[in-house]
Amino acid sequence: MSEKPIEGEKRVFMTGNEVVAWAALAAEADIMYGYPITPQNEVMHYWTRLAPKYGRSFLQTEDEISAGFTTCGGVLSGKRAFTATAGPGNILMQESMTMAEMMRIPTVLVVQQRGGPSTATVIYSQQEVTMTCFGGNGEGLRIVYSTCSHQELYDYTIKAFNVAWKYRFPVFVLGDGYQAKMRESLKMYDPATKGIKMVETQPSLGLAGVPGVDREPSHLRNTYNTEEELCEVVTNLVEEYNKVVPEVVEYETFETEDAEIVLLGHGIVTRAAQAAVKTLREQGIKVGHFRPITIHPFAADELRAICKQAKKLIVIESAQGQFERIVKEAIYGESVPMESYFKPGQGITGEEIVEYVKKGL
Amino acid sequence: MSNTVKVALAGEGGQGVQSVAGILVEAANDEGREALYIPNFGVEQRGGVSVAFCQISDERIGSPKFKFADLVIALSDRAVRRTKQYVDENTVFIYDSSVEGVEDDMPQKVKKILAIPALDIAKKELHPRVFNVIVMGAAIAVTKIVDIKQAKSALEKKLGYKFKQDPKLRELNFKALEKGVELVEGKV
Amino acid sequence: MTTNAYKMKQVETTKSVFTIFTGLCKGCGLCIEKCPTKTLHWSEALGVYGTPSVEPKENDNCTACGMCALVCPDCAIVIERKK
Amino acid sequence: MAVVPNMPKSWRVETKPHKFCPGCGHGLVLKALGEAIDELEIQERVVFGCDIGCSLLSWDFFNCDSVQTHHGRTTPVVTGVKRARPDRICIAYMGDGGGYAIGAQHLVNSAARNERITAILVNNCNYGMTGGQMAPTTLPGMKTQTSPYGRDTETMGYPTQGPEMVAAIAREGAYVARGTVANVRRLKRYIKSALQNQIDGKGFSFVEALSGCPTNWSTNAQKTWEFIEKEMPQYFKVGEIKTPGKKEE
Repeated sequence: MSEKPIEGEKRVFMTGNEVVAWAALAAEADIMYGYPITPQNEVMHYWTRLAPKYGRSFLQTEDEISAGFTTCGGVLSGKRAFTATAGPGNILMQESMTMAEMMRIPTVLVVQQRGGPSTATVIYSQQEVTMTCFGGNGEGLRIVYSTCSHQELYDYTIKAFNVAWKYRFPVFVLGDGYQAKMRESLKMYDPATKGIKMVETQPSLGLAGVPGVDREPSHLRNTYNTEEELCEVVTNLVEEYNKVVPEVVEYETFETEDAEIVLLGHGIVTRAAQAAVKTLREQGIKVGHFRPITIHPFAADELRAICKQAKKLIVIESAQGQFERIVKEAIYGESVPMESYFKPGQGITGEEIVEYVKKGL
Repeated sequence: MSNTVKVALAGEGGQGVQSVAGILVEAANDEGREALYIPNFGVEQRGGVSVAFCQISDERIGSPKFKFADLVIALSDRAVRRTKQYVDENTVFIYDSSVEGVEDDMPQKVKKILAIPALDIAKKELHPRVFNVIVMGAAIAVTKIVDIKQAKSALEKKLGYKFKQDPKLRELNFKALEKGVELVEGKV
Repeated sequence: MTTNAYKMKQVETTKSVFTIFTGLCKGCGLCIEKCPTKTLHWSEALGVYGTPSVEPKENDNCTACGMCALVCPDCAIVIERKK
Repeated sequence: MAVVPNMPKSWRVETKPHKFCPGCGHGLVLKALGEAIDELEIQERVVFGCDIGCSLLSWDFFNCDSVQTHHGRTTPVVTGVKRARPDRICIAYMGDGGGYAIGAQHLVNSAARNERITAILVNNCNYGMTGGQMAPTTLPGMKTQTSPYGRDTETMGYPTQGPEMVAAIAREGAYVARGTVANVRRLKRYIKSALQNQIDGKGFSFVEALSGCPTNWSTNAQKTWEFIEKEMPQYFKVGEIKTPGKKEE
């Protein structure tokens, strides 16, 4: 029954939500917990059709609060569990993801950002950056991959499970409504053919043996009595997170070596920025592009290096400065001027970036 | 951005623009080209103007939406008003000649405006249901994004199960496709 | 917008004046199924989504009961009983 | 005199045709509600709240002050209004997902507190707006996007009996009923009684309406009526379930 869902490698043409479902299958995910919300629904639709064929499970919960906490339960039981959501659902998931942060529960959450605040649109935005990176009453001890294509949705959904289980921090794949709903080509593969070995999972509850006799019982908690105790716990958590950062942080640069103007954008906006760089370079304008793949943690040192030689940074995002805040924190103290091109909840094209850059010359 | 062909198809929900767009990009993908298709969708399940944004290229495609299209096809009055924003001096703008009351909504800066009697031909000569396939033929003739043979095999792939039950449907769809090509050939 | 500007079509039967506001009719067909005398069918006149609207057949079975108007989710039908 | 559409007076004509799908039951429930508002002459006192899900498409439906809230949160928002403005007639309008899944806690606790509001819940056995997933009310064996092989009662339980649940929790003075769009006149009577219960200040009032979703059920008109009239009543009994002063059966 449970043969490999994907043998070798094959080129396919499908929507991003379908890609996520296949990637989770390929990553040997055991169970998905979920609740309907647009534009993420088809992840569940494909998963519910495919999962039983490969011996995997699904539970539709009563809301996203429950979907998040059932995911925690699944992970604590040693299963590669995941969930997916968007917008108002992401808000409700923050409760469970904060617990996951505190208790080092390696959950995987795929976010297909929609417009905000509130119900807003079901289409697209980059307005869930702050929430996904820092949501909850905590310190944001998470790893967030901001993908830009179906290929990356596939690659990083697989990677999310491994990074989560290796480092035991909650991992997020931050897509958006465009990536969820559009169709384009990608290559799906069996992770093994690329030398990717799935990190083994470990149960934290329901272990073998009689607790108190054969082994210590698991007494997991996220509550502490004193300020001092909490401070120590969180300080240790932060320290361990910071140790992980250099190993997980990812970014890409495009013609930044001699760039006088550097475009900063993440997620699907990077595609528009890359196209703009190409056009502007053809016209002899020295433009480059820096794109974080992990939007949190952030490749701060690498961006700082670029700042030293650039004459201007332009932050481009489909939100009102959520990404810009991350950038500002990362390069605090640098003197390079920074401009912003914000379109909250709206898509950004290469053409308009070209126009904007040329207007400022 | 250079060799990418951009198409916006718009109509009323139920006119079948999304399925045509789906078949079109599928055909391009089967030819080994890069294709990207994104439907525009609101909260309603039905009703409202439905827009399909398609891009086909020999290289990886940039952002899913675009500012101006090479071809815009609008199939209703509301679709004309909704899509004229994607038209500039390099755009071919096609609308169905049954659409009324849009004289003042025609794009001003445009490469070419063409009204085609797709709905009328579908109703009188073929079948109302293949209206969208005529439109697909017109789109292919203008943009040359795929050849007709490839389009036919994409139709076969998508509707083959229906063709099996009723072979006349195959003939009807293929005829509609060719009719669509005829409607614009030599005119743009 | 003037509030009563919906496109419409009227058909007279022996017992009623049947008005279909094609500007409101979405062509769901709920009324056709509920008509106790099966006197409604699809009309040539298109509704608001470009799908066929409804009208009484020529067989003149309309009893002016008003069931079609009652079950129309869009208030697209008005039946007037002839005196 | 020219013939005009026979819409309830409280409907906002400028927003018609409304945004619901062809054959959607919401239009019928809102027609019953509109007529009830007209007959009780309460239009200017009504505050209308709607949920996320298809019910949100009614945010501009009436000539009444209206607010579209979050998924499942209409009941608390409307409760908040009622507590602040007891003179208003407060209506919370939602679907089965909003009332029995994500917002179940609010429905249950509003009933337990006997909030003087009227909740109207449209039951169409699925999540409509998000494209037809399984809902708490999905019938056993029914195929949806997230139960592609049919609802398995072993793992997913049975359809939520909403009014029965609310009636069990609600206090004396509450009004609870289940109507259906297959009988709009009776549905209107229940909605009117529910609103009257609020006007009289007796207690919480709740009406569930069995309704159709031809889009996600993929049914034609005939099959839609069949499902509403034959399939749904097998699990959902139409009638008044709790009325003030009346002994329960």
